[in-house]
Amino acid sequence: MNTVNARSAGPDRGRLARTGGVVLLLAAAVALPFVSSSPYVLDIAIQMLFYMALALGLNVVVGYAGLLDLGYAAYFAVGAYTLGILTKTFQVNFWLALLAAGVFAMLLGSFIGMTVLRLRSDYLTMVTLGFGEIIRITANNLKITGGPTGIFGIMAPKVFGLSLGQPRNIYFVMLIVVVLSTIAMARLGNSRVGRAWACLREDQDAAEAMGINTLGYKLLAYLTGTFWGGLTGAFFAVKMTAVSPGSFSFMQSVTVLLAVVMGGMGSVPGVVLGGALVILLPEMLRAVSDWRYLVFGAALVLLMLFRPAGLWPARHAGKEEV
Amino acid sequence: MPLLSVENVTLTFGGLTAIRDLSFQVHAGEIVGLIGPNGAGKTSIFNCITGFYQPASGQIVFDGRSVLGLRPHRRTELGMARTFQNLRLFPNLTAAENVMAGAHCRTRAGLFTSMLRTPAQRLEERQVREMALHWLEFVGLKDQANRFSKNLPYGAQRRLEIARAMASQPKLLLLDEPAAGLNPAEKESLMELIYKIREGGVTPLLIEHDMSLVMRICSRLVVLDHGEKIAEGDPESVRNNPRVIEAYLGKEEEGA
Amino acid sequence: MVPFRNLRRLSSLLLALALVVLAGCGSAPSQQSPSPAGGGTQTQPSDQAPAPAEGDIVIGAVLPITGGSAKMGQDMQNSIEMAFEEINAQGGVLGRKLKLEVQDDACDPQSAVAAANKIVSMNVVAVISGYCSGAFLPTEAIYHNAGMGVVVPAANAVSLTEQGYEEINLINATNRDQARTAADYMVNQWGAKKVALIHDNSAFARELAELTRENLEGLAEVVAFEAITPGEKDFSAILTSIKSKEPDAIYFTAYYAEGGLIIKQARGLGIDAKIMVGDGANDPTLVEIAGAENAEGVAITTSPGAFDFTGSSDWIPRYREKYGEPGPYSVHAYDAAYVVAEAIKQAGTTDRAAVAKAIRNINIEGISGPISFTETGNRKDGYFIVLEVKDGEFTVVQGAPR
Amino acid sequence: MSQFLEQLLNALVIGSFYALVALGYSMVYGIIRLINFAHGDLYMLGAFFGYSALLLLGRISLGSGVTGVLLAMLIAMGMTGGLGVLVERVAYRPLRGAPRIIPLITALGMSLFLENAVMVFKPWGASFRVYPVTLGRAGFDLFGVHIGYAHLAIFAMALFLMVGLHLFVERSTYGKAMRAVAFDLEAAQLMGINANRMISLGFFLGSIMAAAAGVMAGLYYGQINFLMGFIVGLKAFTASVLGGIGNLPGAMVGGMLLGVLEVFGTSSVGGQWKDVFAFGALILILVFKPTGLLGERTAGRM
Repeated sequence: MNTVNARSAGPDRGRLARTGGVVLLLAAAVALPFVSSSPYVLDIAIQMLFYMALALGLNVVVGYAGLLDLGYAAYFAVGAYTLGILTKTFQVNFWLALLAAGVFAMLLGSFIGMTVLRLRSDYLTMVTLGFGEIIRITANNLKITGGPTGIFGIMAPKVFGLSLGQPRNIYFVMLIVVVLSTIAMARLGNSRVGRAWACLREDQDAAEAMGINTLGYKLLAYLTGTFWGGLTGAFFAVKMTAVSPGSFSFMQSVTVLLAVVMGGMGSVPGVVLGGALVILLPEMLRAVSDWRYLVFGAALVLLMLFRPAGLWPARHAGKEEV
Repeated sequence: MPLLSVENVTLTFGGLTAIRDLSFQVHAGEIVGLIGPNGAGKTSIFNCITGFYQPASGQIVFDGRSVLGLRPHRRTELGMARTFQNLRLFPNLTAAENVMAGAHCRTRAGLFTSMLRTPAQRLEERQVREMALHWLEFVGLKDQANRFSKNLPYGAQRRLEIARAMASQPKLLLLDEPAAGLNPAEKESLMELIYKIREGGVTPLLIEHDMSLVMRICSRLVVLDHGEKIAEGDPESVRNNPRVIEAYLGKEEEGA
Repeated sequence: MVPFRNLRRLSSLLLALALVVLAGCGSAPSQQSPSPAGGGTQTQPSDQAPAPAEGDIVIGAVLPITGGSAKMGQDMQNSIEMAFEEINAQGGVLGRKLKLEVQDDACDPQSAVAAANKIVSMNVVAVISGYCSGAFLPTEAIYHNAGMGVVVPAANAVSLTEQGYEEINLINATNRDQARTAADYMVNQWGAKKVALIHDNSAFARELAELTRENLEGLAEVVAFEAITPGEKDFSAILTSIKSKEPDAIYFTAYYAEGGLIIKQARGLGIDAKIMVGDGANDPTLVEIAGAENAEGVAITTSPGAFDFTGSSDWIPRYREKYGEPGPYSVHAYDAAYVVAEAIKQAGTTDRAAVAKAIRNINIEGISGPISFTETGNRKDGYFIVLEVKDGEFTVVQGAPR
Repeated sequence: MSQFLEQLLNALVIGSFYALVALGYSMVYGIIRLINFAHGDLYMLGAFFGYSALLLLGRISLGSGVTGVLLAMLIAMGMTGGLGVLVERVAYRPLRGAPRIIPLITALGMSLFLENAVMVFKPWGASFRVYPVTLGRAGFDLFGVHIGYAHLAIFAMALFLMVGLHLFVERSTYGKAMRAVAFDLEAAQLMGINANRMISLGFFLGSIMAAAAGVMAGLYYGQINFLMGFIVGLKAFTASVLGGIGNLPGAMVGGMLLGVLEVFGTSSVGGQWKDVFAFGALILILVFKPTGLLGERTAGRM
C-alpha cells in the first residue's frame, strides 16, 4: 500500500492523534487568559506568541532556504520603529502603519538579500550579522528613532473595538496571527515553492539545472521572512508601548535562531514549539538567571551534535514515509 | 535548422584552455555521442551548454536562439535538461519529490496561491504528483516513489535522475555518462530507455565511455581530445579514424 | 501509535503541561492572587481586595542582578535588606514584618518589563526599582496602571518624570541638577574656557551631556561633543582629535568602566586638560582602571553617596560589617526602604494607592538628608556634590549648597 | 600633521590586535572552511588566563617586570591553545561532514558558552577586572608626535609573533603539512598526513595568537571583561576577509588596514558610528571583492 501521498489515505490513527493534539493545544491557549488573570502569566504567554511568530518568519530563511541569518532582529526592529514613528510622530492609522512596518522590513530585506545572496553560506552569515549591528547602531544614533531612549508612549490602537493596550486583547490578536501564520507556513512548506526551497537547500546547482531560479527563490525566502519579522515587530511596539535599541540586540537574533534550531529547522510545528520553549525555559530558570545564556550556548552545541534535526524534526530530515 | 549548434566555443580557466574552438551540431531526432579520453573537456562543454560555465568566446544556439549569458534555469525552461556525471539528486527528498522538482519550470503556483491553497494550486499539485508517477513508471521506479533518493540502489538513482530531467519536458536531454557503473543488464535497459526517450520526441546528447554502448546506440559521434574536436561522423568511420585510435592509444584497447 | 514513543508527541505534551503549570504557578507564590474577577488589571487599578491583614508585608524590588551592572544591583539589595532587618527588629510596620521580593531586570528593557509584570502580579504593596534609566522607563506604565507606588533609588534620567505618573518618585537628584553643578564647577572652580563633552550614547549619559552643553552656553565654548561605544577599549582616536582642540576641561558622562580607560588613555596621549566624570563613573574601580597617578585630580559630580552624607558616619561601619564596601547608591536604597516603610505607616493600610499617595507626600530625615518629592516626583531640592580624587581617595571638594 | 601621525600610531596598535586575532580566523578557515565564532572569546580567555597568571606570579614576587609579563603570556598562550584544541575536538570534529549550517551554529553556541562560563566563574565573574601590571604611559616626542613605549612594545611583539607564525607555516614541515590539509583534506590524508592532528595544530596556533593578543590588550588597556571577545572577534574576521581569508599575510595587512579605517573614520565622523565602519567594510569587501586584497588561499570546490 504505497500511494504517493500517504496523508490522503483514509483517516489513519496518526493523523487523528495529531489533529486531536492541536485542538487540545488551541483550547488551552484560548482558555489561558481566563484561567489565570495574573499579568505575569499573560505577559509570558504573549512573549511566547511573539517568539513563535518570529521563529516562523526566520524558519523560512534558515529552515526552508538554508540561509543562516544572524541579523534577524534588525527586521524586527525596523517593524517596531516604523509603527512607533508612524503612529506616534505622524499619527498614521494603525492598519496602514502595520502594513508599512511589514513592507519597510521587506524592502530592507530585499536590499540586504540582493547584496548577500550571491555569497557563500558562511560569508552570508557574517554579513547578515554585520547588517544587524549596523541597523541597531543607526537606530541608537538617529534623532527620528529617538536615539538611545527610543520611542515611548506609543498609543494602543482599537482593533474591532478592543484596545490593544489591554494585555488580554493583544494576546488574542497575537494568537490569531500565530495560528494563521502556522497554517500559511505549513502550506507553503508543502507546496511547489516549499519544494523549490528544499531543492536549493539540498543542492543548489542541481536545483538550478532543474529550472529553479535559485537566486530568485532565495530572495523570495528573504522577503517572506523579513515581512513576517517586520509585522511581528509592529505588534511588539504596540505591546511594549516603548521601543528602544536595547531590545534588538544580537542576542535577540540568537534567541530566535535557537527557537528555530531547537524546534527543528524547516519544521513548522517544531519552530512553534521552539518559540514557546525559548521563553518558557529561561522563565523556569529565572531563579538562576545568570546561567541563562550559558545554557543557551550549551543547548546550541549539544543540539547540533546529537539532534541537528531538532525536537520536532521536519519530515525531510531522515524519516521516510513508506 | 539544428536543435543545438555549438560554434567556435573556447573555454579557459585562468591560463588553462579547457576547450579550444569547438564546433558541432545536434539535429532533432538523432542520438549524438560525445566521446574522448578523460579530461578531454566533455563535461566542460556540457557545463557551457547548460550555463554553468561561461565560454571565453564562441556561440551556443539552441532551438534557433542564442543562450549565452542565460542562467541555467532559463535554459532548462527553454527545453534543455541534463543529468550529472556524479549523480546530483536531492538526497533527503523522496523519489517522487525529486521528479516533481524537475517539473518546477512547467508549473506556476506562487507564494500566495500556495499559502491560501487555492483550488487552482491544489489541482496543479495533483497534476504534478500524477506526472511524477508517470515519469517514475517510465523509468520503472513507480514502486520506489516514497523512498528517499539517497536510499535507492545506484542503478535506480541513475534512472531517477533521467526521470527528473524528463519531468521538465525537454527538447534536448544531455546525459553525462549515464552508463557509468551499470552492469550489462542495466546497460541494456538504459539503451531501451534512451530509444524510448527519442521516440517521445526528445533528442538525447550523451557523454559516454562505454564504446560498445556508444557504437550501438549513437547515430553520430563527436570525438574530443584536449579540448579539441579531432573527429566527427558515424560510429564506424570514427572507430577507424587514425587520430581517434592514437588519442586512445595507451588506454586499454577497448574490445568491440 | 504509542504517543510517548515519539519525541514529537512528548514535546507537545510538555508544552501543554508547561502552559498549565505556568497558569497555576502564576498566582501560587503570592498566597492568593487578587480576586479573579479583577481580571485585566488595566481597568480597575486600585480596587483589589485589601491584602490579608496578617503575614508579612511584601515589598518588591526590580534591580539589575545579572549583566554589566550586577554589582550595583547587589549593593542596593543589601542596603534594602539591612533597612528591613532594622525596621523588623523594632516591630516592623503596622505590627507586621517587611519582606523583600527581588526580580532581575538585567539593565535590559525587555527583562525589566517581564520582571515588573511579575512583581505587579504578586501581592506587593510598593516597589523599589531603577538603576538603568533605559530599562526602567518602559516599566513606569506597568506600575502606573497597577497603582503601585515606586521609589527609584538611582536612575535619574530627566525623561523618567516626564510621563506625569504620580506613582514614580526619584530619590536621586536628576541630570538637570547634575548638569548645572558640573557646568558651574568647570567654569567657576576651574575657569575652563574650552570644554569637551564625551558620552556613550546611552539614554542617561547622552542626556547629561546635552543638558551640560545647554548650561555651558555663554559661559564656555563646547569644542567637542563626542560619543564612544560602550564595551570598547580603545578611545585613542577620539582623544587624539580632542587633544588637537586643546580643551581646558573634559567632562565624561558615562559609566566607570570606560571612564577609567578615557582618563588613562588621555594622560597616556599627553592630554593635561582637567577631567571630570559624571555620577555613572562614581566607583572605586574608576581609579583602579585609570591608575592612581592618572586619576589624581579627577573631579566627580555625584549625588551625595554613601561616604558623603553627614548621617553616614556610623552607618558605613554597620553596612561594611555585614556586606563589605558600600556602593555609591547603597545609601539611596537604604533611604528608599525607609521611605516605603514610613509611607505604609502613615497610610495605615497596605492598599497600593494609599501607600503610593503617602510616598509622594512623604517627608522624613534620611541618611541622605531630608527626603520629600516635588509634584512631578523629583527629589525636592536635590543637589549634586563634587568629589575629587586625592591620592586614590574620593574627597568632597564641594558639598551641599547652604 | 602631528595629529595625523599620532592617529596612525593609534591605528597601528589597534591594527596589531585585530591582525593577531585575524590570523586565527584565517588559519582555521583556511584548514576546515569554518568561521570559528568562538575565536574572539579565545582572545578574551587569553586575557583572563594572563590576568590570573600575573596574580599568581605576583604572589611569588615574579609578577612584575618583563620576565613576569612574558611568563604570564606564555602560560596564557599555553592554556588557551589547549582550550582551542579541546573546542575543536569536542564541538567541531564530529560535525566535519555535516551541512555547512550545522558547524556554524555550533561555533555560535560555543562562543556563547565560553563567554558566559567566564561570567559565571566566580574569580573572574561579570564585573571588570583590572590587570595587576600595566604598561606605563612613559613615551618620548619625535617631531612633536607623542610616542609611548607601550605603543612600540605592542607593535614589536605583534610583529614578532606574526613573522614567527609566517616562518613556521611557510618553512617547517608541519607548516607544509598544514597547508596541504588546507588545500585538499582527502589528498593530504592519502599522502600519509594525519589530517586531524594538523587541524588541531591549526587551532592551537590560531588560539595562541589570540591569547597573546588578549594578554597584550590586558596590559595595554589595563581592563578586561567577559564580553570583550565578541566585538574584537567580529572585527578580526572582517580583517581576515579584508586581507583574503586563509591568507596569513593577508590577515596581517587586513588587521592594520581595519585599524586605520576605524581610527580615521572615528576621528572624522564620530565615535558612535565606529562599529558601522568595520561592518560596512566587511560587507563592501564580501560583495565586491570576496577573495580579499591579497587573494584567498582556499581551493573552494565548485
